[in-house]
This record gives sequence, structure tokens and C-alpha cells, in this order.
Amino acid sequence: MSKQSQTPKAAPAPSRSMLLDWLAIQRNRITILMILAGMAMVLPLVANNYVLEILTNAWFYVVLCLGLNIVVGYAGLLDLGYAAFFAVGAYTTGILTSEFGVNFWLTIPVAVVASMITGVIIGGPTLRLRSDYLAIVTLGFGEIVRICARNLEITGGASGLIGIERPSLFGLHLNQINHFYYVFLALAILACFISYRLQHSRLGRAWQYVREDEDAAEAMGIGRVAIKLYAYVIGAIFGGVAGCFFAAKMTAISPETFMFQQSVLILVGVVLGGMGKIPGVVIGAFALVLFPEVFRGIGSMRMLVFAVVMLVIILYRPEGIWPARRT
Amino acid sequence: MSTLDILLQQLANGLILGSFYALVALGYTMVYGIIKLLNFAHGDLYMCGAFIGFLFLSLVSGLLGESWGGILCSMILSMITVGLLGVLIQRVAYLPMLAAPRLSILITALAVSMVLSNGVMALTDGEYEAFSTDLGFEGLEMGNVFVTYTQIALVVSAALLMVTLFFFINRTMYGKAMRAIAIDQDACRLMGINVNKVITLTFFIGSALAAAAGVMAGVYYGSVHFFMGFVIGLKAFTAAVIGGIGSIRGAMLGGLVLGLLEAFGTQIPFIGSEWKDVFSFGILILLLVFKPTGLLGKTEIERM
Amino acid sequence: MKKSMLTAALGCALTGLFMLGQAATAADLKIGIMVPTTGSEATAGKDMENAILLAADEINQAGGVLGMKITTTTGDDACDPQQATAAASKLVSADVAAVVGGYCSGATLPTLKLYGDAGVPFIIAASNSTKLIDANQGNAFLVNSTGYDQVNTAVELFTSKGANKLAIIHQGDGYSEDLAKLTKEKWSSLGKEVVAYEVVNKGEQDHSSLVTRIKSKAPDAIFWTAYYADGALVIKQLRQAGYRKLIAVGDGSNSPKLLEIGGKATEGVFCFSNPTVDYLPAAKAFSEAYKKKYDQDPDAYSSLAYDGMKLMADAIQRAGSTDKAAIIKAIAATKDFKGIAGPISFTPKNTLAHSNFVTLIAKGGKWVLNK
Amino acid sequence: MSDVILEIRDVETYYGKIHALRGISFSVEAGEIVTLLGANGAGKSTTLRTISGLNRAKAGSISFMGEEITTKSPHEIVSMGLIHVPEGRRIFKGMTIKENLELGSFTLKDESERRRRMEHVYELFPVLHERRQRDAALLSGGEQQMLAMGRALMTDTKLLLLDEPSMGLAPFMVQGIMKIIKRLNAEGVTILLVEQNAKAALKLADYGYVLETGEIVVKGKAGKLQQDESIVKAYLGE
Amino acid sequence: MPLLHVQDLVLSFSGLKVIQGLNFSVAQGSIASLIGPNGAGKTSVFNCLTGFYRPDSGSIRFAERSILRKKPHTITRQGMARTFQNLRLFKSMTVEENVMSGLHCRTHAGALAAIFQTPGQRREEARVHRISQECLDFVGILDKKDWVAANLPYGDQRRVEWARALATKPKLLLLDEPAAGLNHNEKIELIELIRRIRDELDITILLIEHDMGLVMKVSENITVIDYGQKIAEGSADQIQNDPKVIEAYLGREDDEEA
Repeated sequence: MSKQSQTPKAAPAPSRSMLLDWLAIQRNRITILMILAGMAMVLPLVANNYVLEILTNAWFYVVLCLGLNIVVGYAGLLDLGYAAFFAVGAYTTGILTSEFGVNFWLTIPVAVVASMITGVIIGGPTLRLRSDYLAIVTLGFGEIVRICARNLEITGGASGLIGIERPSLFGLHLNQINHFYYVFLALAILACFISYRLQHSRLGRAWQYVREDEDAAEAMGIGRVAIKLYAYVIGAIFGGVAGCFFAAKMTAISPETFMFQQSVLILVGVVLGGMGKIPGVVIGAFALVLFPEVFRGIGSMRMLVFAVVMLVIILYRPEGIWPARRT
Repeated sequence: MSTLDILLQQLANGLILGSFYALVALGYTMVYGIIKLLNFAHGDLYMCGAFIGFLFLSLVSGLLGESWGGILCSMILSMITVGLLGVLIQRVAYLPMLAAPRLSILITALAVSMVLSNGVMALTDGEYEAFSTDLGFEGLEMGNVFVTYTQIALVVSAALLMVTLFFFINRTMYGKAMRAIAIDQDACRLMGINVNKVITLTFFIGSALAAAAGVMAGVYYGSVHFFMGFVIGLKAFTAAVIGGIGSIRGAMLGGLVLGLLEAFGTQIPFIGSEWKDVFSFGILILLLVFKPTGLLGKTEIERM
Repeated sequence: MKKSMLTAALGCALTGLFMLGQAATAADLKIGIMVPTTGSEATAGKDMENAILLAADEINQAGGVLGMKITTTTGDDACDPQQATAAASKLVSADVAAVVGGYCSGATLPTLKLYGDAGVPFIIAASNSTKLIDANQGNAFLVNSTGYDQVNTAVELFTSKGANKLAIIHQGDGYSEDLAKLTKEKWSSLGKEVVAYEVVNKGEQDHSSLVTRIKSKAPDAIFWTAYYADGALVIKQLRQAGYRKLIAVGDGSNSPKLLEIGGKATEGVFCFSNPTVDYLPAAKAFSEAYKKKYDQDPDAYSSLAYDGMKLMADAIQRAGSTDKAAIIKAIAATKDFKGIAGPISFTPKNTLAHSNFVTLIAKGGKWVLNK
Repeated sequence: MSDVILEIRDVETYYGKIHALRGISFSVEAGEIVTLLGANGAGKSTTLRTISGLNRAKAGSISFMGEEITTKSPHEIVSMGLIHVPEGRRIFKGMTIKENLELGSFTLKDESERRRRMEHVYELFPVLHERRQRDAALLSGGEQQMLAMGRALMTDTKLLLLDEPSMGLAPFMVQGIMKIIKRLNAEGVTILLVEQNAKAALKLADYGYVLETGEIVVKGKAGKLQQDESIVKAYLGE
Repeated sequence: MPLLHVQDLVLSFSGLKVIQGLNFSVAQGSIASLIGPNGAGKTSVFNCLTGFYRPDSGSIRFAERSILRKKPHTITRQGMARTFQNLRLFKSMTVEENVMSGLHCRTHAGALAAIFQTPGQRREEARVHRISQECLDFVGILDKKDWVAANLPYGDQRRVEWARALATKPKLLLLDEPAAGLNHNEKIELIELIRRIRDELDITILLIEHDMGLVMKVSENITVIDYGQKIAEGSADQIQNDPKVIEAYLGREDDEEA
């Protein structure tokens, strides 16, 4: 009630001082980003393997969350089976390297194509559905992918694949956690960059139009199915590529990693941080990884505390942790 | 066993399992129908129902024994307790979120689900608890088809609950108000219906039904576990969507259809039982592609 | 304003992480324990941790190893591959001399690479998927008999009971699938028939349709290779549907809970088991000490975990230093170490030289040794 | 002192950020038919929604039978006997006609009273009786309007708010509805009528108000307004 | 050949006929109106024209091509733009972003172009901004281009809708009750604007409106529908004196004392 009680104030017209303020924020933002990036870069010099492992995992989830953010945050589609795309990437790399001896880097384009195809297969016929139905379809699809991975011979069945080759980069064999730390940091930065560019493009706007009002968007000449499919496929590529590197880092993958809970976890990261807001999603991904790790000491209460904190955050900030762009 | 016998037995299996799914799916569909929320915590209410039933059974078994009397008594107590829990959840977690973006409220539901399952996990240390009752294996044998008395009792009680619900929904003022709210909330307000009260009642009934199913599962299968709500929650959700989410009759039909799909899915020649979930999810997706509102769901005309 | 608070919170979290990963004081012998202490398998994991701590206490009271006191650090793998790598990194970062533990095969698997690269000696107490053997880089040792040994024991039992048609059910995880697959291969290689090879989803409760399918194939014996919780339900429903022939379960189902949940349906079920304290005369002292210290009975894998710790201490003593390579060498050279679960020696593949599997049978709601 | 049943003072209402009612005041006396006229978007429906509590007034006060109802919730207002038949009828499609009527008497606890009122409604609208077991969605537009009105009469109605009852109806239907309104009024129900069909409405009403962009711009006795050129202008061009 | 030609259009919802065999056409370069009492089916006609409803039968030809049962976005791409009766702005986005949505169907940059910010993409973005601002300038709210749409006063929100529709480069503009909720002055400005759109931009206009004064002033041809059927057609004068129209709007003269 109280929100509505304020009479509609005219939004401040952009004045000169506002402009200066805005520029200052912009400058500050860049400084903050530089400092954070610098910290991220030098971290492996001071941190031990455990910390690096955790942070590598965090960067990895940043990529996944940003990928899902394109589907959920930008295009407004509920996806409960995102782990499927991640699985497609991981298994593509896993199968190609361990069974056929293909070079890791060559598996990435294959994984991209595979995840695109998967995205189209699932998205094509179902994106016409309204969001709640889409939820169950994506959920079912995620389960189908996992069950296939579990039952098929080529995916190594329930035990999964082991002995996935780790790649070399410019002659350096990526074999230590700090290597992977940088690999995933680079992936995360790339994911942020691509997300940013997409968000502020014709396509990004189209996603926002469709999310805000499908019918009005249609009336403006934006084909909603095609636009949603675009989001789906790009989100799938993010997941697929992240999966490739995940497989290389873990050297062993099994279907357990791609359960429904994984999809939910990624979704939680996106929504908790703030759908559609890149810094929010990054924070969400970090919270996802750091929180359970920091509170591991409290044992069986840990996930309960996590769930309660999550509930409280969502109740107090339904739009996510990160403040909205404008009100 | 002849092929016919197998098919008949699978038919019986499917119907038994399906009546179970239907009972849980009803809660899903009622809540969805009335506030358009996919209550992901519903499966966990089922789990809580089983645990609370287990707790009550161990309390009352001294007085009433571990047989039908005690079970019935603990089932009713569990239904009431979980019904209230459902109401509490609605008040604390869903009511403040009705105006928020749809995705946020779904995440709330997921969070509630996590709170419940992790809460029970913390309380029970993740242990399986044996729900020991001395119900026998005797049953009816018709040809080669065999159904135990427990299974019959299970189906009968599920059917009774559903008939009661059906009666409530169609014959009482509150039941009619529930259906009306699903159609048009504002119009209901103008009829003098206290919409919030009816929503609360819906949560109570839906949760109580889940609890009933949970206790029945505990008794029949003989164990309870914090994770037990997950699979059934998924299945009930699927059943509700197959039937047309929001439709009471749809949930019942969807439950039976899913039960039968799974039973016969195990029996498909050439491919093993490990594919049965792919089979049922595949059918679900195909169904939604060709009939996006489920079997009994209504197509809505949207006006500009 | 909000943003700076967020940054601060992030900073705190990171600092917290650093603290967690910090090393302990020197002059102690640091041993890592890797078991699931959270998540669905926490009970088993804690039981193993208890047994290891008990062993460490006893060693310390007897003067320690090479004059050093044993201190332990626990890494929680939560029975999850991703968390397991984090736990392994934590232990490696804490600079432990060796690691004892390993419960879920799926979680242990990706850690082998980490321990292998760091050259950390690793005694695997419970995980026994045969995949572990292939992924081992030479530093890991399995003190639990592997699937191969279990399959031999199982096949022996089925053959002795005159079974020909066998049905195998697993649960779609690495451990139970591995066991099922090996049994299937072995059984077929003997020229006998596997009439059903099925999967049950974890957490599913109703198995009636599967039971009907299996019953229709009329197997002489049914082998459940997965865990007790769902196993009890499957057995109960099999018996309920009128299946009266032989049912056996793998070591993952070796728990009194199976009998408790399954009730009278489980009467007469066979179980292949690694040696648990109840059937080990040598474990009496351990069992009592455990009860005294933790006020509860030791569970299935405690004896192996206990042996693992003792063996590790013994090997370090023999190596004469905490040099990791030397320890590995010493473990490999172990000859009939007297564990409470039986003598330990290793094959060239670092698995147990002599199977210590036993067969149990459910009688009167209890597991007893099948004679 | 005349018997004022509904009193509205300086009411302001927002739809989100849109200032829909900009301070309107008027009153309805017991036994009257009062009509609100105006173009689409002028605020007529919002006025009714604000009275019945579906929308909250941001400022001003509304009182019904001497009791302040500004902050009461719709179901409380309904139980006082103020019934709102919304625009577009909003009947419960998918439920039978009988069930629709029963819902109208939700606030009644007495079963025999409910039956009595239902008889009364059936008498007013015989067609509803004929089809009482059928799905309300299958009714024609006019029948739906009858059902909506019948539903509103299922309780102890003192003031009836009717929002565009003639919308989309054939002329003979419009006449029928107007006749019913007249009859109800004769039976003692006070009526606040929002109508597009200005002529028909003014013919029926005792008093009329014309709204434009959330404000009352013209008011007067219905007979007088009927003669007023400006009203005709507003509806059929100059 | 008229720009828009509708023949025998029939639309029904679950058996209820909303439009029953409607015929009308709109000449190139004209300002036409579709009027009728509430519930007469006007908005349904718009929804059929723009592809939101699928008519049961009939034909709709636009710029000499059939657009029957085409998807809304395809129809927009072919040059028909619309506004909505209840404003359908992208509320949390800025005014300029709202208008930019209209240009989506006239631009091409894809994901790769956006990621690499190719020169073509940059040029296109610049063009999108320029055209959007020109559209805003045309409707007279360029100064508010950075406002969040939801914060605008009602009248200005309407203008954003028009600007947005103009940005799609339409041949025909459908306005659904453009005067609803506007005050007297705003209505006068609206009439002015409608004329300017036709005269300066050479866009044909079809509007649905309730405000007869406005309709009579601005339109050259008026089609009156009731119960989904055409009951009259002609100039303002003809319509005003048509007894059928008077009956539909004012109630029958002879609905006497029943």
C-alpha cells in the first residue's frame, strides 16, 4: 500500500549536474571494476589451492548463471532444466577426448553446435507455451538428458566418463588448479562481456520487450518465438562451453552432476543476485558457491541455513540482491 | 505368467500408483488454480506429512496399536498439522509475494521446498526411519493378478478422500467459492467472498491431502526419509500438468494416466525399464506441444 | 551504498575462506580425512570419521608416529563430485602427509587426480568402484575389497544355490551400476542367463511395475546391488508380489536399517559384506572403545576406516619419514598388516590381495554370518 | 433530512501511477436511480470500483448508510448490502447458473432464505430458471447480464452498482434490462448506474453526473440533462 | 484498390459470434473510423486485422496481399501498426527504448554483430537512435526521451505509443480508442496529430473511437458496426443522420414506457 501512496513525482529531467554525477559513477564503476579484476588476477599468487578451487568453482558458476540469465533474466523464460545444456557440453568434450582422442580445443566448436541443436530441439516446439508449462517441459527435458547420459553406453552409464584429457594452451599443459583458475576467470570475464554487449544491443532490447509484454512486442513486429529461441540457443551455448571446461577440469564426469537440483541451484543464483543484472548475477553465483563452503562447519544445518537465508532475501528483495537499474 | 496376465497386473499397478499421484497432484492443482502458483514445496509437505504421521503413530501406537486404528488416527492428526503448516507457508512466504514478479514467487516456492527438506534432514540427520506397521501381505488373487489388502485399502482411502474433496468442491459454498476464485477473483470479492480466507482454506486442504498421501506412503512402503517428497513432487506436478493444471478432475485423471504410463512404460519391449521416465516425460512434452493446456485444461482467450 | 556493502560482504566471505584453508602448527603429523559429513550420506561419513579419530587417538596415546602426534583435518566431500574436489584441494592445501577416507565412489573418483598430482598417499577405506582402479595414479590404496571380489562371492553363492536365471537391479549411480555390470559379465561368461537387468530411480517408492516385470521373467535369484533404503522397498514389494526365491543384496545394503524398513519381507535375504565389526573377533576391543567414546554402535565401514588409519600410521613408521613418496612405497610394500577386518596386502594395482568379503543372511531381524 | 444512502467526498484514486479519479463528490439518496455518464476512460468504472472497495481511494471518504467504508474490504462492503455488478458481467464461466446464483448469496447463512431469493430471481428472469443446470458460459450476452444482475440480487441488496448493463446487447435486450432496473428500483433497491447508452439511462434515472478525465463536469436532474445540448454533443458530435 | 479490404469476416469464441460477416475497406491516404457501441466488436476487428485473433472465415487484404491468419509480427513488418486501448507500453523501459522497439523489424543486427560491435551494427544503432528521436520529436515528447515510461503522465504515455507505432514504418496505422482518458485540450492536440500523421507522413489511419466529436471532426469515412456487423457507412454527416446509428447509440427513440 505504502508504495502507491506517493504521488507520481515527475522523474528528474536530465540536467547538467545529473550528467556529471552520472559520469562520476561511470568512472567510479570502472575503477572498482579495475580493482576487482586486479585482485582476481593476483589471487593465485597468495591463495592456497583450496581457496583457488572454490573460486574457480565460483567463476564457473558465474558462467553458468550468466548463461541462464540470458534465458531467465533477459528473455523472461523459466527454465528448470538448464543443467541439460551444461551436460551436453561436458559430455561432448568427455566423449570426444576420452573415446576418440580428439584435441580438447576442437571439441569446443562441436559442443557449441551440439548445445545449439539441443537448444533448438527443446525450444522450437515448446517456446509457444506459457511460462508455467515451459517450466515443466524444461524440467522434463533436463531429466531426459540426464537419464540418457545415465543409460547410454557411450556416456559411460551411471559411472560416467573418466580420464578426460586436460588441454594444453600455448604449450602449457593445464594441469594445476591455478591454471584452471585463470581459465575460468577468463571464461567468466568473457561471459560478462558478451552478456553486456548482448544486453545493450538490438537483440537484448528485443528480449526485454518480449519479457515485459509479449503482445505489445508482437505488435511492434518482434516475432516472440524467434526471439525466445535466440535467447535459448545463446544460453545453451554458454552452458555448453562451460561444460567443456568443466569436463576438462574434473577429468571425470557422471550423470549425478546434472540432476534437477543443479538446474535449480543455477536458477537460484540468477534470481537471488538479480535477474537481468550482470553484477547481480555474478554476486548470486558467488553466494551460491561461497555460502555453503563458509558454513560447512555447521554440518547438517548448513543447507537449512542456506535455504532460510535464501528465503529471507527473496522475501525482502523480490528483485534480487543487486539494486535495480532504476525505479 | 502370460502376456495378458502381465498387462493386467501392470494395469492394477498403474492404477494403484496413479491414485497416489492423483492425491498429491490435487494439492498442486488446487493451489495453482487459485493463485497461479506452482507450489514446489508441495512434495515436501507430503514428506512432512509422512514424518508427522510417523511421529504421531509412535505416540498413539501405545494406545491404539500399530494397526488400522492407530494409522487412521495419526493420519488425521498429520493432515491437520500439515494443513496448518501449509497455511503458515502461504501466510509467511507466498502472501507477501503475490505482487512480485512471477519468477520470484516461484523461487520462493523453491526456497520453501529447500527449507522444509533441509529442515527435516537436519532434524533426522538424514536417516531413513522405518515406519513399522504389522500389515500383512495377504491379498486378492484373480488369476495371476495379485493385489494385497493393503493396496486395496490404500486405493480405497485415496478414492474416499478424492470423493470427499469432489463433494466439498461441488456441493459446499466454500468449495464453490474456491472454484469461483480460480475463475475471477475480483468478481468473488463482489459476491462478498473473503478471498484471502478461501485461499487459506485451499492451502489447508491441499496440504492436508498431501499429508494424507504421505502417511499412506509411509505405512505402505514402510519407510520415511527427508528426500521422499522430491520424486513424488515431480511426478505429481507432471500428473497435474498432464491433466491440465488448475483442473481438479484433470489432476485425478492426470494421476491415473501417469501411473499407467509408468507401469506400461516399464513393460515396453526392447527397451528396458531404465527408460520409463524418458517415456513418460516424452509423452508429457508431446502432449503439451499438441495440447498446451493438458487433457482437461481450458483454453483461455486472451483479450487485448 | 548498497554496492559497497555488498563488496564488503564479499570481502568478508573471501577472508573467511582464507582462514579455513590455513595450515596448522608444525611438528605434528597431519592426516587428512575425506568423508561426507554433510548431505545425504553424512551418517556413514561421520561414522568413518569417528573410527579414524579413534585410531588416531590410540596411536597418539601409544606415543604417536615417528615421535609426532597425529592431527587430523576433515574435508567434507558431501558425496558430490564437485564438492569432493574442493575438499581434496582443501586437504592438499593444508599440506597433509596423507589422506584416509573415501566413501562414495562417485565423489572419490575426481579426487584421485588431485591427490595423484600432489603425490599424496591416499588410503580409500570404503569406496570400491572398479573405476577407481583405472583412475588411480599409484598413490591410492583400496583397503575395501573391490567389486571384482564381491562379484566372485556373489556368483559363488548363486551357483551353490543352484540358480541359473539371474535378475540384477541397480540404482543408476556409479557404485551400484559397476557392481551390476560386473555381475552380469561374470554370470554370462559362466554360460548362465541374466533374465533381467533393471534400474530403480533413487528416491522412488513404488516399484510394483518393475516387480511385475521381473517376476514375469521368473528368475531363480535376484541381486540388488545398490543401497539399503531403496533396497528394502524393492525387497518388500518383491515378497509382497509373491516372489519367494533367493534375494541377495550388495555391501551397500549392509545395514540393520534394511531389515528394520523391510520387516519380515527381508527374512532370509543374503547380503555380501565387507567385514563389519559384528563378525570380526579381532574387532571386539575396537567396538567397545568406539561405544565408549561415541556412545553409539560402530557402523558398516568403521572397521575399514579404523584399519586404514592404523595402516597409514604403520606405513609412515616403516617409511621412517613423512616424505610422501616414501610413504606410498611403504604402503605398497605392506605385507599382511593385521587389521581388525583381516590381513592387508596389496596387489600391483593397489587393491586388496585377499578378498575379505563375507556372506550374511537375515535371520530374526538380524544379520548373521551365513555358514 | 433526506435519506442519503451513499456519500462520496473528494475521492481520489490512482491506477498505478495514473490519476484516475481527481477528487469527485456526489451522493445517492435511498430509492433513487442515479446515473454516471461519460466517455471511455473518464473514470466511471473506477468510481464504482472505488465504492465497492476493489480499488482503494487515496484520498477522500466514502460512506454507506452512514458508515464509513473507505478502507473496508469488498467482502465487508458486500455484506452491508452494497452490491456491484461489474463491467463485462464477470459471471463465473465454467460453473452452472445455479452455482453462480448461489455464490451471489455467499454472505447468507440461511438456506431457506437462499432458496426464497433464488425463487425471486428466477421469477425476475425465467430464462435463468430454464437453464439453471447449464454452464453459464453458454448463455447469450443478454442472459449473462441477467445472470450478473440476478446474482447481485441473491443477498439483501440495498444499493446496486450497475456498470454498463447494456453493453453489447441487442436493443430489445437493452429494453428488457432497463425494465428490470426500473422494477428493482420500484421494489426498493437504490441504483447507481453507469451507462454508455445515455439516453436510455437518463430516461430511467432521477439524477445524472457526467465525468470527464476523472472529474465531474456536469450534474443535474436527469430530465434536465436530457434536454441539455452539451450532453448530446458529448455523445454525437456537434 | 483500397489499402485495406475486409470481406465477410467472421470470428467466434466458443460458439459466440463476435463478428458476423463484416465488410469494409480503407482507402489509401484516408482517415477512416470504425465506431459502434461498447461490445460491438470493434477491438475484435482490430485484433483480427493485426493477427492477434484468428478469424473463422473471410478475407483480409492489405496492400494487395492477404494477411489473413498471419502472425502479428509479420503483419507489422508488412506495414500495419497499431496502438492498444489499454496502454501496452514496456513500462520499466525508457521512452526512447520503447520507441526503439518499433525499429526492430526494420533492422538486422544479430548476436555476433552485437558482440563484436561491427561497424554495420554501430551505424545501425546510431540510425535507430536517430529515427526514434525523430519519432518522439514528431509526437512532441522528445524532451522526455530518458524518462521511464511508467512515470509519464497518461497523455504522454499515449504519445509514446504513437511514436512507437510510427517507428515501425507503417503504411496503415490502427489507433484503438486514442482519446480514451484524454482531457479536452489533449483531444484537440490529438486531432491535430492524427491529421499531421496523414498529411506529413502519408500514413493511412484507421481508428476506433468512442468520442463522437473527435470521430466526426477527424474522419473522412466512418464505418459503424453493431453486433459484429456493419450497420452504416459514410461521411460524418451521413452517419449523424442515419436512424440506425442513432438507435444504436442513443437507444431506440420509441422504447417507450414499458
